[in-house]
Amino acid sequence: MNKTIGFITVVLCGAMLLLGTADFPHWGDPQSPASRHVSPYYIEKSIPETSVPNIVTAVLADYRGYDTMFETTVIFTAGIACFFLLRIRRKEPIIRYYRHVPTGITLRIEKGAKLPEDSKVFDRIDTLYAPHDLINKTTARLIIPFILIFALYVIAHGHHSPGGGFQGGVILGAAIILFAISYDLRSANRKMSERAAALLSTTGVFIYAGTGALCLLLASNFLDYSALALILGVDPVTARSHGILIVEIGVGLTVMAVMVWIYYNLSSRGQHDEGL
Amino acid sequence: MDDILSILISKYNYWGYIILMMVGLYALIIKKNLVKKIIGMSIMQTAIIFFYVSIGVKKNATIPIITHGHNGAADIVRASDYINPLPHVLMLTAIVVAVATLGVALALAIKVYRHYGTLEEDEIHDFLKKQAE
Amino acid sequence: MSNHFPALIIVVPLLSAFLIAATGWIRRILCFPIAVFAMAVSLYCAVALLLKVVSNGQVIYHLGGWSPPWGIAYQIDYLNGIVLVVVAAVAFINLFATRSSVALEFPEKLGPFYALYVLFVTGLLGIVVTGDAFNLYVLLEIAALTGYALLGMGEGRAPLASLNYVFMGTIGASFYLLGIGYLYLATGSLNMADIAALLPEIYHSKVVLLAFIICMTGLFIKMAMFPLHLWLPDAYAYSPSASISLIAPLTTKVMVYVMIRIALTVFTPRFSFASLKVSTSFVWLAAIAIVMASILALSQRSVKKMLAYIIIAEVGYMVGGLWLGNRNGITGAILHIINDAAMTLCVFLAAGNLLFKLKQDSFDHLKGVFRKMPFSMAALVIGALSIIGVPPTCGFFSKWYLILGGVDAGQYGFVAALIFSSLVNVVLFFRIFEIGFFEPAQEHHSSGSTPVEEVPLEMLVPLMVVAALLVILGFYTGDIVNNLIRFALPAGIA
Amino acid sequence: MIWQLDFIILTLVIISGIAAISIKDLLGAAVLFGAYSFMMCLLWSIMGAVDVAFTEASVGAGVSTVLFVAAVFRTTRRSRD
Repeated sequence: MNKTIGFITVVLCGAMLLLGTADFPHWGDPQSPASRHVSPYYIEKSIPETSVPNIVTAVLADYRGYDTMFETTVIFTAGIACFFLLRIRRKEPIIRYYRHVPTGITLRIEKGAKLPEDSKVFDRIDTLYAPHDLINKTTARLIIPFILIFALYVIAHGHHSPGGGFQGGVILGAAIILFAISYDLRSANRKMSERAAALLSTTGVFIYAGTGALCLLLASNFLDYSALALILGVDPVTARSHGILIVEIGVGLTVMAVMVWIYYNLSSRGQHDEGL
Repeated sequence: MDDILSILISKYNYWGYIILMMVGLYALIIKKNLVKKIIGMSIMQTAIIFFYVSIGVKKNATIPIITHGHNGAADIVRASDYINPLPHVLMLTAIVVAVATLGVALALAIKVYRHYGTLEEDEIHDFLKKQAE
Repeated sequence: MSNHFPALIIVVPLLSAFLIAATGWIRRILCFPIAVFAMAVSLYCAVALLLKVVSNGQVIYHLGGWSPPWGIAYQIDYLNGIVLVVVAAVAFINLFATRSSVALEFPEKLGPFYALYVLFVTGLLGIVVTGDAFNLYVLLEIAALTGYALLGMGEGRAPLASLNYVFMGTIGASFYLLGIGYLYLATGSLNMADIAALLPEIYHSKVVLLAFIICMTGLFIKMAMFPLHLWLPDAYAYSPSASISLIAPLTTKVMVYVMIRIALTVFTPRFSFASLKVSTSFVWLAAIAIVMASILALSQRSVKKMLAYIIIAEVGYMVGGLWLGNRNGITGAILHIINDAAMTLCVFLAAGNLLFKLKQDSFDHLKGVFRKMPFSMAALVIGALSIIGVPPTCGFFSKWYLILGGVDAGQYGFVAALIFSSLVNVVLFFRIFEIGFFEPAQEHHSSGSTPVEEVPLEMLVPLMVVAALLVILGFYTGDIVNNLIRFALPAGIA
Repeated sequence: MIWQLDFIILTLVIISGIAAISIKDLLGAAVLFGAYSFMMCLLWSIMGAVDVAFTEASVGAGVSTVLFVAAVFRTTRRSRD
């Protein structure tokens, strides 16, 4: 019954939308209003006004930079929200597994028992432990540096090629997530702790909004990067280009940290004990 | 025959977005499984992104990156040579919003599972009914 | 610096939110003072902006120094000036009122809570202040995401209710985004004023009609208009009381503001009221919403859930008021945004105080509560009188304007629905008062006198302030209407 | 831009979208959603939206899928519809 009503709603909705397409301009028509009114300005002016060849980056971080600041804030909000919703601090874990490395014997330690030191001899393992992950680990270790370099390239080269802070940040985050998957969550946590992720994400958005506020202090409008020319010692157009780079770095930091943070919380149900 | 084909070519992308959006909406309204609903939500959001990207397309134009950009005023940039960049910018933002919503929704789903031990809406309602009695 | 108020009103809370999130990891005790600072600055900026609008007319601010339609611009006129003050004031007062319950409910997560709180307010302020249709969507999502997190933190059924809110909220926001996409397709612009200037040439196009329908559907979902309200009662009833007294007064009201903005500024009154023949059906829909929500409220057995249904009825008031399409109706709708925010804050704070002491808010637990918590209940009485619409509380005046508008437009069904809902509200609240006043508390059968166990003073004082505000707003209604709302109405309304 | 290619990939997108919501196994649904995102990314890069396609490739096909898998792993794979 419910299903029928839902289905009818969906079909009606679709039919209504289909009827509307009759008045759409043809797909790919260069004379459609969308391509005629606002966007030609960006295409023609982005080089003279911001000195950034990738128009999307120029519009994203400068003409509509305010949107992008909130886009970064949305990501930051998601990170905080996941933490706020999921994170639980367990004083004592219920069951833990340790492996005696020389002999390969697995110890199951229940609540209250004494835990061995996390040493070379005893290796803490997840409840769902797969011992033969040598290939995964080695491959991950080999490719992660290249992923990181590629991510940095994407952030830095966003002015000239597709990419930018957001994409680069996601790739950086993905590299750390890959590490967390191929090793385990605790190793990843040692490399990048939750606290570091939280503070880094804050730093990233702070760089963005702070750059905007700096322009405000330099007696320009909020996010008007041309005001940075005074500090950077370049002409206003180049200052815009540099401003975009600074902002992109902020975006990259936030996105990386938040992606890792969300992954930590989701994959361990907020306990940060065992990952995937 | 040619007429039909030209209408098809000029509109099929918009029809495609409607189909995808309805697939997402269908999953959101009708499916009982929470993760399925979340997938439906993501599909609906991508469908709208697809619609925006379709708006931006321009025939006989290239991607919105100006080649040899720094040669100065020697090259005149003509708007008709480049695809409309504005929808792309808007949709970058929308993708970010979509992944943020996805993260929060999954966190809530895990919280629901922690409490009820199931992801099926009707099973949760049965459980609540039993609890009330 | 005063030129930059439109930016500061957003930027200061935004930066403070980041600071709070960071200090949450370093020194938790600093979170609250920073939040107070942020809210105080935005309240100050909001008031200053409203005064500036009164003295100089519309304020326009170009973000990034780019002029619209290429860049994003803020446009502040009387309408959003008023709503800005309402949002900032509610957030500021509520911050103090909920301090104790926040410390009780989230002792370890103060940092994230206050960061989300301030971000939520930033999102709403941004929605109100912006003049760019797409920017509004992004801010809508910030307000929504923080709202999901704040509501989902409750115990028991809260996560499920909040997840349903995520689904409905995302459908609403996606529809809004799609509507903006249609407008962009038709006009090629995203700036509201620019779209309004370009639209008249293409009013006949199906794309514009669809854009209107889709936007309105999305906003109706977001504001919990009656047939699309299903997410609201559960999400509000099971939420932690620390967050609900922020979210309940603001979310629906700001969405109503967005509807007014879209209907009157983007689509001009000529399109919304004259060339589209939908206003009558929207008013009827609102009347049905009011009646149905009132009836549903009658069947509830707990305070918060009952209040949630009252909110849905109030949304019906404002939607109906707008679509009456005449001067009195729209005045009533805008006035009701102010009054309803204050009323809802008052009753939800009172309900929060009850929960703080009683731990339960079902009607059975309210026995003898008047003796136990006289001040909180007194505030609840004032809030209730205002919701019912008894003069001199402010609720009476907005209802009066709405009824006048209904009579002017000849929409007697809407007038009847308003009166019916007032009567139902009388029944609803007097049922609570009867239980609270006449039925003795269970555990004190023999002694007969219950000791006064009021909530801490820092929770009580803000509540008293809000209750007093309800009466003060009532006394100053004439000034508000004549000096502010009269200028918020667009030209071309009868 | 070749519209025939675009059309074929659009069909694939719709098929994988429908498959993602109708498969009974949630892990399968997550993986199919990844495939859907990847096809979508191809579609957008054909349409010239390289930045959007890049983002979708890293977010939709990459991180979203990982988040889905993590969530499914931490809850259950079972689905009744």
